[in-house]
Amino acid sequence: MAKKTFESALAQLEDIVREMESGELTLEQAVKKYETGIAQTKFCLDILDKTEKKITQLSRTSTGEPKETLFEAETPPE
Amino acid sequence: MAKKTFESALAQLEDIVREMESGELTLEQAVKKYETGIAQTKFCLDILDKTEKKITQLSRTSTGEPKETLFEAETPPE
Amino acid sequence: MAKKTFESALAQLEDIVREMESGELTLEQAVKKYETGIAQTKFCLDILDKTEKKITQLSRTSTGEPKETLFEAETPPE
Amino acid sequence: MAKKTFESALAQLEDIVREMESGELTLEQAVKKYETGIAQTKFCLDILDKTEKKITQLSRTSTGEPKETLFEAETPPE
Amino acid sequence: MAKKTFESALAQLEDIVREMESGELTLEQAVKKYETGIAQTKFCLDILDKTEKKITQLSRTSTGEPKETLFEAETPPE
Amino acid sequence: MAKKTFESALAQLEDIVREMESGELTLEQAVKKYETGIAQTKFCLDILDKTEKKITQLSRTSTGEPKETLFEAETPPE
Amino acid sequence: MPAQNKDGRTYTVGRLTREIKSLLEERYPFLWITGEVSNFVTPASGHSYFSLKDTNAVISCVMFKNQKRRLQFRPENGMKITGMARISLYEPRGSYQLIFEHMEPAGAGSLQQAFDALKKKLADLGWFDPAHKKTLPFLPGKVSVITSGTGAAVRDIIHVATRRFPGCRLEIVPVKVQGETAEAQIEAAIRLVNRMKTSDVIILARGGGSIEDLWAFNTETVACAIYESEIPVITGVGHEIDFTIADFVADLRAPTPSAAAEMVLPDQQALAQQVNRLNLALNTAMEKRIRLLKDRLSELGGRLKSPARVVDDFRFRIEDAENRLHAAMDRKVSRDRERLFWLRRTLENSLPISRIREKAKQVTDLKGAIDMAMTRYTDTGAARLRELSARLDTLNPAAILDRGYSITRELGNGRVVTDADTVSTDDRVEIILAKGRLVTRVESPE
Repeated sequence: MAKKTFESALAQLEDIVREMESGELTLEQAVKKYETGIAQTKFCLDILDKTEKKITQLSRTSTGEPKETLFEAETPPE
Repeated sequence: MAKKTFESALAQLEDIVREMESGELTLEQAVKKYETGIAQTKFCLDILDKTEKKITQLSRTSTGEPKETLFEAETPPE
Repeated sequence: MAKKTFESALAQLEDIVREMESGELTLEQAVKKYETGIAQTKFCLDILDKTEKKITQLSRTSTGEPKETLFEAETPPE
Repeated sequence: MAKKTFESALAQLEDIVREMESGELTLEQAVKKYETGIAQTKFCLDILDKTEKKITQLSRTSTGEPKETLFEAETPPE
Repeated sequence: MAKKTFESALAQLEDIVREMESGELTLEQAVKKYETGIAQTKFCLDILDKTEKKITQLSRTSTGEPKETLFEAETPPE
Repeated sequence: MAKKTFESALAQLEDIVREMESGELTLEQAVKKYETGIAQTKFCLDILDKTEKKITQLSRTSTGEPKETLFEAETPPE
Repeated sequence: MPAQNKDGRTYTVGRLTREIKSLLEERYPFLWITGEVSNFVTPASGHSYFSLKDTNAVISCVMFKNQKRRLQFRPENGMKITGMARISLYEPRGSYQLIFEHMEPAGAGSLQQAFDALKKKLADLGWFDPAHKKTLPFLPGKVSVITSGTGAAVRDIIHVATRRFPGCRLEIVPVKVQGETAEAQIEAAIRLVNRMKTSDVIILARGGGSIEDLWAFNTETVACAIYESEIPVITGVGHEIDFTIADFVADLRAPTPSAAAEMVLPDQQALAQQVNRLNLALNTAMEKRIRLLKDRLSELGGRLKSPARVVDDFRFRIEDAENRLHAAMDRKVSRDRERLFWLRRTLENSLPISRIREKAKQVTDLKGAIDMAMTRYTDTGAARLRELSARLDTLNPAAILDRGYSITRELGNGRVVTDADTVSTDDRVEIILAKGRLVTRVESPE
């Protein structure tokens, strides 16, 4: 996996849960899987817990350089 | 046996219990078996204890806060 | 007999007792048998003593604390 | 007789007693027989005494402590 | 007569008595017979004495201690 | 007569008495006969005395000591 | 014969007309139709009435003012149009007509034609193939929204996005969405976002509008930019029924901008719940596993009985054997001793001193017998001697002396002197008297 994504982590977590519920793992394997599962959980929750709401605006300067500014909705609709 | 695992120890313990229950062992054998059985029990218990500790620790880190009630879910924390 | 085991000694002892109880031995034979029987008794009791010690020790180490009541399970410790 | 045993001595004694009770011996024969009989008696008694001592000694060593009551098991020590 | 035994002496003595009581002997013959008879008597009594002593001694040694009551077993020693 | 015995002396004495009682003897003859008779009488008396002495002596030696009570065994010694 | 239908009823005009109306209207609720416009009139009401014809037939049509507002062209007589209409029967006149909801010019040179042509071209190029469609990330780290910086679309997207995923990272790339520069701006925006490479997904959005308003989204330039975008693009252009070329090329088409935001961003709460649920399941499975193993281990531990009981059993067995051994030995010795004592007693009784004493008595009895016999011999001898001696005494020749006779004997040889001649003077003789004797010397023989 080139890059660990939330999705792959979730899928792996799901696989792990399935495997662990199947009861066909040795304790050692189960512990390893559990460890991995916990890591995936942490990974996922970390992503989800990021509550910082950030909306930026990407535009170009007059010279054509990309410019990132904070986006401000002109008039909130209220 | 390349490596002694929890499962192999448990299986050996089961064999020992069965053999001892069959009552067909000599005294010497019975004592040896008992010795081995005790060792396997201890081995398994150690592994379980360590596993439990590890799990407690892991499940703590996964949520970022202590989760003491992981294995005592029945006891309400008051 | 390649090795004298507890069981073989016990069996010999019991054979001797049976022979002596049959009353068909001469005094000399009886004395010899008696002598052998006493030796077997001693041999067996020694083994049993050692065995008992070992068992006590084993069940002590298995729990990590003395377990004096192992052989007097009937006596409640008050 | 290669070796004089308790039993052979006892058997001889019995023969002597039978002969003497038959009343067919001359006085000299009777005295001789009597003498022999007494000798056999003494021989047998010696053996029995030694045997008893040996037994007492043996039963002492087998338990590691004196077992005075071996032949007076019925008499309580007090 | 190869050897003079108690029995032969007793028999001779009895013959002498018979002869002497027949009254057919001369005084001289009678005296001679008497002399012989007395000798036989002495011989017999000597043997009996010795025998008695021997028996007493034998029955004493057979038990290792004097056994005066051997023949008066009915009389309690008070 | 080769040897003069008690019996022959006594028989001679009888002959003498019978001859003298026949009265056919001269005084001298009678005196001679009488003298012979007296001699025979003495001879016989001597023999009897000696015999008696011998008997006493014999019955004494037969027991080794005076055994006056030999024939009065029923009489206790007190 | 009366003109009646089968139930015997005769239609009234109104009834028949009503039945025909409902038949028609039910059969053709909506239909697409193409034809040539003629007799186009728009009275003061603002509604337009016209006929649609082809070489074979002609049909009356109407388009109400409201629908007309959205038309992007002005229908004229002789113009070929395609439109969507429903059929309606006007009872007072007994005539049916088509009521147009929408229409657009048909035929070469029109926008629709251009659209169709481009669509066909791109389809032939395979740009619409599902094979080219990229999968949208499940949870994009950053979402670039290419749309007008003002207007409902961006507001809706921001609103939906922050509702669904409060932590989402939104990047607005404002562009003109209509007008002459729209096409270039949209393309530039797509390419810019691709160059920045910081976004995981692009939302290309615009509110609804006429086909002319949406023109930029139907251009090949935009389509190409979308096609070449390495970042997945989701379109949310116009309203639900509006399809643009961009929609076809995009990796995913949402009917509206809000929908696009919704499709791009998962529900954060639901996701958190899912993760927590999985985490719980994971923990439960692990705990269950451990509990199970513990139970099994404690069950086995309980069954692993210490051999102490076995040792005790053996001890009892040995003690029993030992006791029996001692007992057997004791029994043996005491039996032998008894037997020996019995034999000794029997032996001693077999030669009792009484027997010796009996023998002694026998011997002494015999001695008594010989003593008696001996005594008898001596007594008998003595008695006879006494008798003979007595008889001899009476015959003693000396007896005549008592009467005074005496006997003279030569002293020395004892010869009785019966003849005086036999003696000489001075011979010594003895004279035996009745009592005593005299020794004398012969004086003289006479």
